[in-house]
Amino acid sequence: MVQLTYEPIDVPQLLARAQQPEAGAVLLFLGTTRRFTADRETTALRYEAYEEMAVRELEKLEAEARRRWSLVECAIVHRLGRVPLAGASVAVVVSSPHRDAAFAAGRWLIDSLKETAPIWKQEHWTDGTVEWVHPGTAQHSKADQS
Amino acid sequence: MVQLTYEPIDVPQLLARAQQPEAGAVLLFLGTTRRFTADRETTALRYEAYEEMAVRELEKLEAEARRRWSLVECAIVHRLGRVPLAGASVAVVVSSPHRDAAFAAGRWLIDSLKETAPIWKQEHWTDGTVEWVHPGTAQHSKADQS
Amino acid sequence: MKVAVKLFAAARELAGETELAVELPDGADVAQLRASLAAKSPQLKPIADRSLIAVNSEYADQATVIRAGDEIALIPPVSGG
Amino acid sequence: MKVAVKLFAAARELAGETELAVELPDGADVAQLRASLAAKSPQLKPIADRSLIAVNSEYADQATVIRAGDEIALIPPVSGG
Repeated sequence: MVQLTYEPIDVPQLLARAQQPEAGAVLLFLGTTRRFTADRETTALRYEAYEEMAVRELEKLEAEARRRWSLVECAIVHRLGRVPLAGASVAVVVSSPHRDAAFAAGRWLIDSLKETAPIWKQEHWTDGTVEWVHPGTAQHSKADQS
Repeated sequence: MVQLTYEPIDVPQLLARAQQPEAGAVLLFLGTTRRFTADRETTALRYEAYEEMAVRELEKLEAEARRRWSLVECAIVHRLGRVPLAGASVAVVVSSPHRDAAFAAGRWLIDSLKETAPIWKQEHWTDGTVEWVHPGTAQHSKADQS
Repeated sequence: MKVAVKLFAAARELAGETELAVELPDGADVAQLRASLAAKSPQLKPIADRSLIAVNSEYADQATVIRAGDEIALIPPVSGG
Repeated sequence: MKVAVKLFAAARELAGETELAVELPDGADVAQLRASLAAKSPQLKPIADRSLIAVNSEYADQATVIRAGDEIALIPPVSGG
């Protein structure tokens, strides 16, 4: 299941989907809005997506993860619009009979999403400046990972 | 935070603890009661612990994880007594500024817990038999992992 | 043929538009689209040089041929997650 | 001295008790405790041979010396998680 949403991500519902009798391991990863990046302070993040394409890219990631690992459930949800401090911008939930697959698939999904999904983050700093994060451009040359 | 409980694990509360502004990554692992082990079918698991010692061992794991990785929150909760199909017997929740630490700490915690915590699982099979799982003994010589 | 190129994030703000119309010869490929885009909107260059092009919601390469009616987008370096 | 050894899981069920009282000489170590336990409760052997001994909630080795009042437990191979 993949979804883009402008609302807070409903994590309990995602976990309920993943906790199936065929699974023995459930892994959830949340990317959340962090206050500090180096010494700069964030008030919120704002996310924008090329929505039709992002959904297709996330669907490809789900399909590839299900091909590579034995998964019971696989869900990827990305929030768009404003995400406040400590709020979750992305949730990846996978369940599998054994934990090796859950950890490997969860890690691969979030890494791949960050590489390929056409989604962009805008930093809102406490000094009032606002900047789009485009790794590798002058627009944003700082290392960025969460 | 470490806890043993005879009630269902309160996962939303654990996630709320972990979602702090200083974190950018939250990782949750749940070990859940799986229906099938090879071709045998389970109706439920029952867990027993040497409780005082289990709490101490889990506290050592939390301390060691916090020493090895930069963690904002680290919580380990193990349920005891009967855990029905798809129910969570264990929850590990860690949060950290970046995701490498969250994945590494989460994986290390569940692997280490399974090696050292004095907690035992009893399989209740659909054929009515009941057996304690003691890996490496005649009592239970099957490979066991979740 | 005329194609509309969707813009996002910093590219959208640099151009001040959500789409840019570009005139292309029939049978043009992505490389030609990039050249036309650069000529039409030089202020996009710092981002466009680092961006990918998507055709019909798929990442395209330089040789991908563009057809009238294709949905084209400029994809700056992504930062979701 | 007399010490009580806590039993869990299959060991508890094999012994039919949650604790076994064992008589040890003063200054006995874990190796001597294991020998006394085997003599007292041979039906535990298949599990006890694969078990660890905890003294005061810490895993002990064969040379750990036992003192009167210590809390002793037989820890069969664990399977939590």
